[in-house]
Amino acid sequence: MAKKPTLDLTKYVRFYEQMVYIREFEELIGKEWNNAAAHGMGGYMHLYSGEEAIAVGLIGGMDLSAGDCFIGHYRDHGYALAAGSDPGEVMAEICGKATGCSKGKGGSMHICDAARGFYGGYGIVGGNVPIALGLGWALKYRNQKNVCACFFGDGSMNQGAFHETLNMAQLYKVPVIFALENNGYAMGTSIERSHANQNLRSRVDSFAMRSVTINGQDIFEVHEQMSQIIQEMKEDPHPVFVEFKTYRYHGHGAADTPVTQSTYRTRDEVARAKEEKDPIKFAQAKLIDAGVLTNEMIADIQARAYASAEAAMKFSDESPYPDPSELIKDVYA
Amino acid sequence: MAKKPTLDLTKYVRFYEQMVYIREFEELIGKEWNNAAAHGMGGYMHLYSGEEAIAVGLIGGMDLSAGDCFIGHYRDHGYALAAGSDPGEVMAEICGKATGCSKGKGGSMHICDAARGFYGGYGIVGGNVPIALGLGWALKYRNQKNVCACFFGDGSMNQGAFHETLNMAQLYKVPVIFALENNGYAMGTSIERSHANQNLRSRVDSFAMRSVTINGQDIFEVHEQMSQIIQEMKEDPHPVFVEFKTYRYHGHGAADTPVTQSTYRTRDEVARAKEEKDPIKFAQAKLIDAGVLTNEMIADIQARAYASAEAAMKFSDESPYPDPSELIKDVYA
Amino acid sequence: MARLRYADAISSALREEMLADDRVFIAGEEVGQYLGTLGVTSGFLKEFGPMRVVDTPISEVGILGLGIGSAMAGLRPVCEMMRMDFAMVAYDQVINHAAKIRYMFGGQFKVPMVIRGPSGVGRQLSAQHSQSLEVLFAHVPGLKVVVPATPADMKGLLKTAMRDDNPVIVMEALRLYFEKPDVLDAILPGLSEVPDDPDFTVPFGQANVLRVGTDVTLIGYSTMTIQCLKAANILAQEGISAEVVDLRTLLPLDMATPIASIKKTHRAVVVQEQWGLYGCAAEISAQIAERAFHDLDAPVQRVTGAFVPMPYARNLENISFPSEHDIVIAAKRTLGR
Amino acid sequence: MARLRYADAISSALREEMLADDRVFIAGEEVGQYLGTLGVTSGFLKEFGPMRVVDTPISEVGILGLGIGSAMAGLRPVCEMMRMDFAMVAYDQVINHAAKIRYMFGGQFKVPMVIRGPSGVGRQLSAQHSQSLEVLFAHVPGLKVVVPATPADMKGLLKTAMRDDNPVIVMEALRLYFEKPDVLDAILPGLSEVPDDPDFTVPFGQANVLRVGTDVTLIGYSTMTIQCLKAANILAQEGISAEVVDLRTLLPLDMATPIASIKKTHRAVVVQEQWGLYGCAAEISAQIAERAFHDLDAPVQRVTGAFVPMPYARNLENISFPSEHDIVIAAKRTLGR
Ligand SMILES: Cc1ncc(C[n+]2csc(CCOP(=O)(O)OP(=O)(O)O)c2C)c(N)n1
Ligand SMILES: Cc1ncc(C[n+]2csc(CCOP(=O)(O)OP(=O)(O)O)c2C)c(N)n1
Ligand SMILES: [Mg+2]
Ligand SMILES: [Mg+2]
Repeated sequence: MAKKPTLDLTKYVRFYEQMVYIREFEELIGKEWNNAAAHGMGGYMHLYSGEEAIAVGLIGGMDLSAGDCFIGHYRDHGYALAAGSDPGEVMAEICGKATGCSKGKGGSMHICDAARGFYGGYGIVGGNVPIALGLGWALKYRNQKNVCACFFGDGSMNQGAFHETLNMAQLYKVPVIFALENNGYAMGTSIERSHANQNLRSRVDSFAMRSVTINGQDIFEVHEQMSQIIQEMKEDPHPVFVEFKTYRYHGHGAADTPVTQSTYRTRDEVARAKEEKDPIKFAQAKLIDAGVLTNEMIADIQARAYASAEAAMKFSDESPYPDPSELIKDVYA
Repeated sequence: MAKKPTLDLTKYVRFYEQMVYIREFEELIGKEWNNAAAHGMGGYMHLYSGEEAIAVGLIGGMDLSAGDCFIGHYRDHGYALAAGSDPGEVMAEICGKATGCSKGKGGSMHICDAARGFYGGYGIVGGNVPIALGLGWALKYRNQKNVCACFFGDGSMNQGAFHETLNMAQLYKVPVIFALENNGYAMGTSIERSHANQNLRSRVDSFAMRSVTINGQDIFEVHEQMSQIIQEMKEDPHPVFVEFKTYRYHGHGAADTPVTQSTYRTRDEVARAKEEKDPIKFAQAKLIDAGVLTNEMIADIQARAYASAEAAMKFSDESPYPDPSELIKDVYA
Repeated sequence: MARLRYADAISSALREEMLADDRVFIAGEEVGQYLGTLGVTSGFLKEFGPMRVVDTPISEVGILGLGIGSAMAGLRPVCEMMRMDFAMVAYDQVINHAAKIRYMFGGQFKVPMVIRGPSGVGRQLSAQHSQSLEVLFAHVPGLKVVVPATPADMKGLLKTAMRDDNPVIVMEALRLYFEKPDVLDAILPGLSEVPDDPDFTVPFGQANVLRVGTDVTLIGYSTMTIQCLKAANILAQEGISAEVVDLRTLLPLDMATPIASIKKTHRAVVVQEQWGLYGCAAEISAQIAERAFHDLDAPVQRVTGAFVPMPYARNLENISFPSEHDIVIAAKRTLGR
Repeated sequence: MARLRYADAISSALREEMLADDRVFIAGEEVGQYLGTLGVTSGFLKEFGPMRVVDTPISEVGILGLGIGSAMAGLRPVCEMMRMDFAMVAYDQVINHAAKIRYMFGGQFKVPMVIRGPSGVGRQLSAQHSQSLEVLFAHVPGLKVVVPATPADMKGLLKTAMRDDNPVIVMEALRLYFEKPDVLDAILPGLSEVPDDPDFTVPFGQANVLRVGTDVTLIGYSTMTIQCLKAANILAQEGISAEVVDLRTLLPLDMATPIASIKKTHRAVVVQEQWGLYGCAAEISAQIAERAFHDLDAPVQRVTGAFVPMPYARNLENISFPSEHDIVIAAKRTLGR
């Protein structure tokens, strides 16, 4: 654990708030999926509910305005919101609108925000991981005191790209945080059925890379540990592999219905995770205990988060689809 | 070490002989490279001198006529000779002749011998490794009591293909021997400069795969250990990773001249390896000690090996190039 | 005759061949326990067991290596790519290994495997999940490439693929997977019909004249065959008689059938979903002009998808690939209208 | 003007751009300590140090990821593939990432990187090491593809590539690497000459008329441009005046120049080293027939490599790709001779 004696609790209230905002955002999308076509939504639609503490705690530990940066996979709405991207622009992207952060061309899987150092979400499993090597390399090349975080899932680790990258990252000592969101499943396949060695950290021991396992449902642990690690990485550039243990509430994507989910997990398992491992509930209890969060504040945050998601959807709904002339733009710089 | 109390020394005399045959074969090619065009040789030409004990000891531990099989990378002449392929046909292949084992279409990197279970040498680094998974799978699918060996170099281990394969091999418990020929260099790049963790076996610990390190210069150790392992694999199908420590005498290929070699290793290092770690000298000394090999026999084996290589070259030289009509044959079955 | 959806035709072909030949097995992500991402292998794990319906990690290189090696050793693997776009992470295994093994070992081995999966533009899946990359396979000697447009061809060509002794790439059109028989039959009567005979197969290298006409030849494959049929319906209303040729396989490629048609109509439109530049339609157009030079009354028209990564926004996606109206316009252009 | 070999032109372009722009770095296998597999980066490690000349493991996916990410972050990487065939193990990074990043993020990023390396048939390197896979890149929007034939173009196009803000694939012809200036100049006087000016570049998308003629247009790129020049020399001896157009880049593709030539000669031969079916020459042939329909006096002739994996045997290798004589025959065919 970090050596800091006391926690900056107001910061955690802000993190709590961010988590609630992400949750409401995702749940609204989940709800509105029935009405996807009318909103302009399509594609797979991967929601982040249940995993919020990872993005919020880790991205909250980086200094984006000073050059820290990150990259993710397709389950990427939460990354952008955690970085402070405009929820309206994120929602508009998810709905394929001209006002979306990627001009409606990327959609749910390809959110990005260059101004906040978010190098985008990627749809090929493992495909973003090598790119993080390059992002980290650029930091090192320019002698920047910065780090790059790369988010990916447990499924990614079975792509060859992952291994080539980790070896090179360690060889070149690039300041990249390889942030594994281990939610136990890659689509409908559990770790047990896809990883010969279920100790996923052993994969990076084989590259002699520093690694740590963190409870991804505990924003305090995520943030304190990551802040410490980031500081060390800035002093002495090196890669770190972090396994965040977490859980995904929704199906893999919108097509993974309760029926298909029943092929790989029970309703009970999901219910128990929501009950016992929810990152928002966990933070809430702790912050109430610490006396910095009241029921009133909670209701207020909840209401504002809901309103923010609704406003984002409204912004998107009122935004136009891209002009047809956009089709052929942005292919080349 | 294996538990067998006594060694079958006549078998080792045969292995000794095979190693000498391979050595003479390779050295003849090395010598005749000056005259490559006249013989029909071209391409990269990777020689196996120094590494003979691996192929001879491991392939010698398999029962090819009963369905054991193997696959290799491009440094593949020795595999075929160890399996008992006709040296003339191998040489003719190396010279692009119609009588070559691959009809002159494959050349030095693509020797094969279906009748002896040799599924071929491959030129894309790491590319043969996933194919071994399939070969092993077929054995398991048919409940055969057989194993498949897959030869590759230390450089291959930095290809993503390697990792995807090892995970799946362990997951499915296929009877494949992943035979790493660790000669310390991938072309001009040493292990130190290309592997973040120089303990290469740690890579397979991360897949929870059984592994062992063997002195690849010691035919006794290679063969005894492999025989034992193969027996165990046949009783209970599972993959095994074997790191053979070895050394390559020639340049990576014919284009890796003494001048280019000087960028990555000293003449001294090579001389010392030849002096101290030669698999043939090692076996010779031990077999003389044991009283099963005499100086006379050595001279005789040497002479026959030389004659065999010369005869192979003569067979090749007298063989025709493929008929032009061959160009378009064998594209489809 | 059964009236099937394209997806059902896939299931049916797979199941029949698995029943007929126990060397056949299926490997891929979510093909077993999850019942198939798009359901085509639903029930297979239970019916055939885990050696023949193999759930894999997300390791396309491993999946194809499993296929290639076991095919060389005498099995008949069907490797499913959850989407054919994902084959790109394992492209080397396809073009440098599966395609070359027979030749480079002088004919000592064969690689009887099928690589199949959904392909092409779907429902706002955007740039990395909407490609129709058939030309990347059809360019490579040693492979065969199948691009079915109808449920019958889907079934018959997949069965032929599974019986073939070479690596066959089966590009399944995601947009056609769940098209209802009624919708298909409204485009062309009988379009959804599939023979019941379990020995019904469709040979490779035989293009199919789906609709007979006299004024212009519309040449397509996969989704674009359907677009051509729709265009032909519109053209008919305007008094233009279009012949529609469905190529069915791109490698081997039957050019005799479209050229015979052009010798009659003297006009041709070639239609392709994917990027036009260096796409399959270029080869078709080139061969027509090279081989039917004196029969053409007008330049061949190519109608192809926009040369852009696929955008997500529905309206942009919709205009990115050829519509029946684009084909109608091109057909009229060949007629000087 | 210096008389350079193609390989020297590569070295010279790389070195000049590295001196001019410290965002440029080179990454690849054996580029540093080993002095380059083919020597083009000899001395670079010493001159520029290990951050700018990066020796890598045999990890092409990692190499390209290193390039893409650092390009997005503002550097200008040059990724060397020891052979372009090896890019196939990392093909996904090229077509699903490098090519699409700009578009799929709505123009927020650019990817100014070069992927370069030797390509094409060499000296009995057989099936897995002899390919000229340019069409696999030229088909993909978001990439640019460069195929130089002469030392001057090699230098000028590579420099343009290194200054371009997009991913550029530079296909270097292994067969031309060490061709001696004398040999080149004997084919066409001045062919080996390269301007000394460090600001000499060659723009993309401008085909080059290397030889003026009136009877037939020979269109080639890379090695085949040289073959076309040789063929033109032979044709000249037989009284046939051939114009030779070198395409220089395949994406962007300049068809205006060859078409202008054909409007004069009315006859065209398109030549390509690699497999003909669905190869780049198909697009060229198709566009000629589509856009110069009324100017053609004879069908376009395509001359392409044999549709087989490359064999090892020297005699088979030699007949597998187009010779000048094949081109001569095709040219005569367009003239009815
Ligand atoms: C190379 C590749 N193969 C398959 C897919 C299909 N696919 C998309 S997401 C996914 C599961 C990934 O799971 P994981 O990495 O654990 O991330 P999670 O969804 O759990 O966050 C699969 C199989 C893909 N996009 N890319
Ligand atoms: C994918 C790929 N990248 C690069 C090469 C070029 N190459 C051929 S062999 C080789 C070195 C391989 O070394 P190692 O695996 O250790 O085997 P060794 O030659 O030492 O037996 C390289 C870089 C290749 N053939 N394939
Ligand atoms: Mg997961
Ligand atoms: Mg080695």
